[in-house]
Amino acid sequence: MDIAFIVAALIAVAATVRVVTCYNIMHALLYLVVSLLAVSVVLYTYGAPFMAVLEIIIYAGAIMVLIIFFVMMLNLGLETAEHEKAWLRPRIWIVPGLFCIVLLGELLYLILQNKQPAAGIQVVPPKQVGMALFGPYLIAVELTGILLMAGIVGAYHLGRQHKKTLHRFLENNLNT
Amino acid sequence: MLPALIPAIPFLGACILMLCWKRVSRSAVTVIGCGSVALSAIVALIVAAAVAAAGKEPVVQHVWQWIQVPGFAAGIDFRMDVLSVVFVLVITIVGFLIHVYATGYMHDDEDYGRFFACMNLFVGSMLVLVMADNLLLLYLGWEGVGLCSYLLIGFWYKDPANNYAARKAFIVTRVGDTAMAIALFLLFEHMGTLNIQRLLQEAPVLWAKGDPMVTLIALLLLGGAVGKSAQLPLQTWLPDAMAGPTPVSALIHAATMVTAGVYLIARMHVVFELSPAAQTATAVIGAVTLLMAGVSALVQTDIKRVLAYSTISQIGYMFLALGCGAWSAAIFHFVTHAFFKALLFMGAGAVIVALHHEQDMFKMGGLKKMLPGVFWVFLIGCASLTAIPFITAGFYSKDQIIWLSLAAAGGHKAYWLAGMLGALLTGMYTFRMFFLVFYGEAKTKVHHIPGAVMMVPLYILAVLSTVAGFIELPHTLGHVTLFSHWLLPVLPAVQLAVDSMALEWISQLASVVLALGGIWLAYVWVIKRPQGMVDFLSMPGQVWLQGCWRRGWDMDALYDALIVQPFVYLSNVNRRDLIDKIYTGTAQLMEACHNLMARTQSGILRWYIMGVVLGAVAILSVLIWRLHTVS
Amino acid sequence: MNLHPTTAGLLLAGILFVLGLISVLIRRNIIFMLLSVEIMLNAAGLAFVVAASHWGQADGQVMFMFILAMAAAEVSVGLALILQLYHQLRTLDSDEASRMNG
Amino acid sequence: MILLLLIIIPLAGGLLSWIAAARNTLWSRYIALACLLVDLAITAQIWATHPASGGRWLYQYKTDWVPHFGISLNLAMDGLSLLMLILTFFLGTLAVLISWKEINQRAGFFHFNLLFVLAGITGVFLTMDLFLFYFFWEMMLIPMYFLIGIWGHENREYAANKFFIFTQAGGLLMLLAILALYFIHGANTGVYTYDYFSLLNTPMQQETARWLMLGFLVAFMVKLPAVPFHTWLPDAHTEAPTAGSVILAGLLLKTGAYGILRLVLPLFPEASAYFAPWIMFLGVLGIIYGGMLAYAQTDLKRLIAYTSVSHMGFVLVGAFSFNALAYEGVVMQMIAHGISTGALFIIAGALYERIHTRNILEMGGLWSRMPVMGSAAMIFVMASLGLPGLGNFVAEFLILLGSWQANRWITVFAAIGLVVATAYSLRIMQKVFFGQATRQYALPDLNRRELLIIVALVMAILLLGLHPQPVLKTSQKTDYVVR
Repeated sequence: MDIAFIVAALIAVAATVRVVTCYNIMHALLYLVVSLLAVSVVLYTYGAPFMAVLEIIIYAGAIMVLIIFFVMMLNLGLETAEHEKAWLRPRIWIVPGLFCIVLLGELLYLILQNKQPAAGIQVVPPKQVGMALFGPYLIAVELTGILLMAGIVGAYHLGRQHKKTLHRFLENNLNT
Repeated sequence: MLPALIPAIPFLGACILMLCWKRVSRSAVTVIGCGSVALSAIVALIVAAAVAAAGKEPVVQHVWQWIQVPGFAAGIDFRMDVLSVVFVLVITIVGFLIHVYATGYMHDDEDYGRFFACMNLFVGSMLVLVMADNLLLLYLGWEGVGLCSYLLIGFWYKDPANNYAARKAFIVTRVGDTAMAIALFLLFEHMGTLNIQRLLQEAPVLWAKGDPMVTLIALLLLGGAVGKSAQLPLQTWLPDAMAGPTPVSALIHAATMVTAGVYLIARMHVVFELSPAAQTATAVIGAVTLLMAGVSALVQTDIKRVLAYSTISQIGYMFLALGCGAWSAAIFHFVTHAFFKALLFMGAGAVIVALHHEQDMFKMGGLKKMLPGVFWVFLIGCASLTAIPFITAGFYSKDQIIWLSLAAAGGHKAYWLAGMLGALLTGMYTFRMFFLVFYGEAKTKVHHIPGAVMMVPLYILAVLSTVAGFIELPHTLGHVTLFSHWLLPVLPAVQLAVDSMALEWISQLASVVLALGGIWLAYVWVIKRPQGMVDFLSMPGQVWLQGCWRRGWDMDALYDALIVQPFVYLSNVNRRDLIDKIYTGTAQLMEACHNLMARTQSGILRWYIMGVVLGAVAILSVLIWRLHTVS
Repeated sequence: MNLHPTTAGLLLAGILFVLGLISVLIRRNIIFMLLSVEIMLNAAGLAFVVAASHWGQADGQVMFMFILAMAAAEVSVGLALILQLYHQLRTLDSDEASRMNG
Repeated sequence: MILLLLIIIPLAGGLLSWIAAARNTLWSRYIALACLLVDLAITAQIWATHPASGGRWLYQYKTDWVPHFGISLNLAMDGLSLLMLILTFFLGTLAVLISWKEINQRAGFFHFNLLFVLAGITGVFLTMDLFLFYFFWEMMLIPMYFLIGIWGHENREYAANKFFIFTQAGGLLMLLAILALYFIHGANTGVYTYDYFSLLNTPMQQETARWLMLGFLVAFMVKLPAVPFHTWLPDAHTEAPTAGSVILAGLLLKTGAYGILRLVLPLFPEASAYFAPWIMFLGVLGIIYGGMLAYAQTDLKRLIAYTSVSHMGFVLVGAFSFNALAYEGVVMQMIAHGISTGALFIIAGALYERIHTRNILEMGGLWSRMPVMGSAAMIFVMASLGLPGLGNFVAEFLILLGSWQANRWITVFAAIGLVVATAYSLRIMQKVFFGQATRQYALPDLNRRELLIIVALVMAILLLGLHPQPVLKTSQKTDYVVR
């Protein structure tokens, strides 16, 4: 058991717990970035350096920055944090939390049941990943491209500010 | 061709009147209504003469084939034999007189034409009944009579009480009809035919005396007869049937309807002879009915109800005679009864009209001077009903029954005693009514003296009530047997178990004494010392008992509680149809399920995720559980 | 602590996943819910990579890349939707957006 | 060919009258009337001239339709079909006449539906191919749904849906049974066909036969209707327009009875015999239960509807008596009930037109205002309680006479049902026509058109009661299943 893994894992879990419990959205986002960075270390220890880099660039970099910009654009400040505080009552989170703990317990139990022979960590070089991507997974890659395209178009379409304030579906609904 | 004409003419009259009585004048209605029955009576006389001339050979006529399917056939077949001739003559002649009387009685009614249409239909149906050659056609007449009674009892349809009475008459007799229908099924099952002559010929071949099957059939036929003839236990409809106009009552009581049961039993006498049990049942029913109805008649206040109960009582005599095997005696009593009961009813009708539709006897009185004509004919009728010796027809017929109820093979002392007691009761109630109506002080003013058209039929019937008895005289008084001799081809002579002239004298004497005693009692009761009677009758237990008797032994209440109320209750409870609840319930259950499921679609995202989590937990739980059980 | 590396990695993935799940469940703020989904996606990706290293195959990492791409697309569309929602309802409370109930 | 014509005439007439209604609704009525009269004339002609001593089948017509699946256009007419067809066209004609003034909205579409229902019924009575039978069975369902749902009274949609769901559910069971029979016959004999005559003696296990028989039976019992499948009927009858009620009571119910006689009994004689006591029990239950329900109703049309349940109980009792007498009675009952109940519905409709209520508690004393209608009602009420001399008596008597040989207690209770019939029938007269008039109406008695209809019905019921021989003779040629 690699010490780096243990440290990174602990940081990841701790940071994630903070994400879950934090009222202020900016803080939560920063904790999430920390968590993602920690996960990228974990990935590195599991012999996937390319993935670790991607994690940092795309997740911690692009996606998180997008969300932060978004939050800043909506100008969600202390008020939201107050809301969050008001919403997070034990009454709300205890039961779902319990169920999730049960789920976690079951997951862990199942994982620990695994009596696979020890094989250790095997490094999978990026080249092999690239070969796989543009070999057997070519169609999936193409589809992912289309997915991203759809994401862009969708984001553009949905994010556009209409002069009409209502979407046409919602408009009907409100009138009735 | 002729026999078919007898019922066909009244039917034709009924059809014509029904279709166009609104368009023809009153006199035309009178001519058609009375004329059809008169014509029918004439044809009946001709056919009777033909039967007599042919040595009492029956005249049979096949009009058309009614139903013919493999294994079963019934035609519109008429048969005039000696028994039918008696009935047909009484029905047409008495019916004609009643029709004539009704032209006076109903003169001011707005539905004059409808009345005669129904009356003609009534006579026609009854004629079909007594002339039918097979039981199915008889059944047609049987039910037709029921229909007409319904139409006529409820003739004044605007009063709901009349409709209830009419409905009751129809339904109660229908109960008896159902028994009779089942008897028909049984007869058909065993003999493969419903032709009366073949049934009568084959029954003794098929069944030994006392066979349970023949007893069952006889009892079921008796059930039908009991319903139509208003005998125990289905007698309750008849007193209520007084709701109809008085000529209708006369027709129902004298000529048609109630005598149908007597006819049926007489007609099917072979079956009854094969079953001593059924004969005993008939006699017992007759005896009990005649007493119970006599007692009830004693305490009535409505003049027509007295007569109604007296009819039940007299028919009880006929049943008693039938039960004793004294077939011709029963028919003889039917004939004389038809005359004097028609007379009494129409006399009562005359009184009622004279007093402006007042039927309560206690509001009458002193009519002797006002209505002398009615007084005399009524007296003759009462005398005949009470069986005053020698001069009345009722004496000869009733005495014969009382004597034969002791002397005949099927007779018994108890029957004789019942007959005797009945004679006493008859005297009492008849003359109680007579005294109440014609003596004492006048309580209601006479406003209308009945005209000739109403009185002439009364005179004719008065004569008939007197002389009709001479066609059959007992051994002790000349021994004339014209009537029973006439019926001999159809109805066997009575088997005498006791043949003692002395005993017969004693019996006659006793009955005469009892009848006169009854009159005397009535005299004391009504005229001599009314106050003493009032005191006696107002004693505590008496009041209740009288009420009970007046209500016909509370049989109505009994049936109401036992049958009518539960039926009405059940059907009202089930008005919305419980079975439908199963289907609508299923539909509602489905809708409830739908609502329940729709509730989970709350639109709140976290609920949906919660569902996913629960699903995951469940799946993993199953997985772990299986892991453990497998390994 | 004598865990096998694969087991350890999967454990970590599981914990992160459930934490994300808890967050989705208890948060009403829709941006937080989006974040939580990201955590869960990330955890799933981690599990793929662990599996890839366990078998020495590239497929797991390929899957991680697809998840990344999908997460990117999802976030962009999701944020646009949130934006619309915020404009329509003037709130970020997901419970408010319950008009599509059954 | 003439058989095909019988079906095509109303079909074409229905389309034509729909089209004509766009120009003039009167044309549409005349076209519908003419079509039905032509059909009536054809069938009457056949009845009048059919040889007394011929074979069973008067006409047959067969041509391939989908030979690949063994489906053919197979029509045949025997005495039973002939009588049913005459009834169909007779009542159909009256239904058009009765709607002359009642239906003013979308009259063209109304006549289209009416004629299509009649065409479907005609098809059911004529077809000798089970696939085609099912086809016509469904074909009469949908126009009827529209008749109730569009031109009915207040609660019409509920009634129409209920009617549709009940009969459709029954019909689907029948479809299953038909398909099963088709495949069993195919598997056992190698010939895949829907032909009635070929299927008659399908070899199969008794167990299977019983299930299939029940499949058919349920469909017909729903249509008949027998307790406990009767609950659609009061709603449908009550809410339907007068013509719809007449068609429902007079004809649609008869298809159920016809199906039992034509399909259930001949196809599965042993299975039918096996279940016969139970089905007769249901029949007698219907007689008494329906009668009691009828007694309790206050809605005139609903009351009459429940009397149908009661009367159709006799059909069920008779059909499962396996007795020639009872079969004759059943055929008579089908015809007599069609006429008498149809007439009662017509009278109820005429009353509704005049006083705008169906509640008998609000009526009373109508005899003095409408003596002719009262007399007519009296006749049909008497018919309904089984008065001798009217058609229903002959029917019920023959049924009971026949069923007596099969099962005595059932017959006794059925006979007791006649007493119940008396109670509810007289209640109609009493509440509607007798008693004191509660309100002052200006009520016209029957007009000429109504009088024509009523007189025709009265003549029919009287003839059936007094001279039923022609009907009985025609029906005798059908070979029923007798044990």
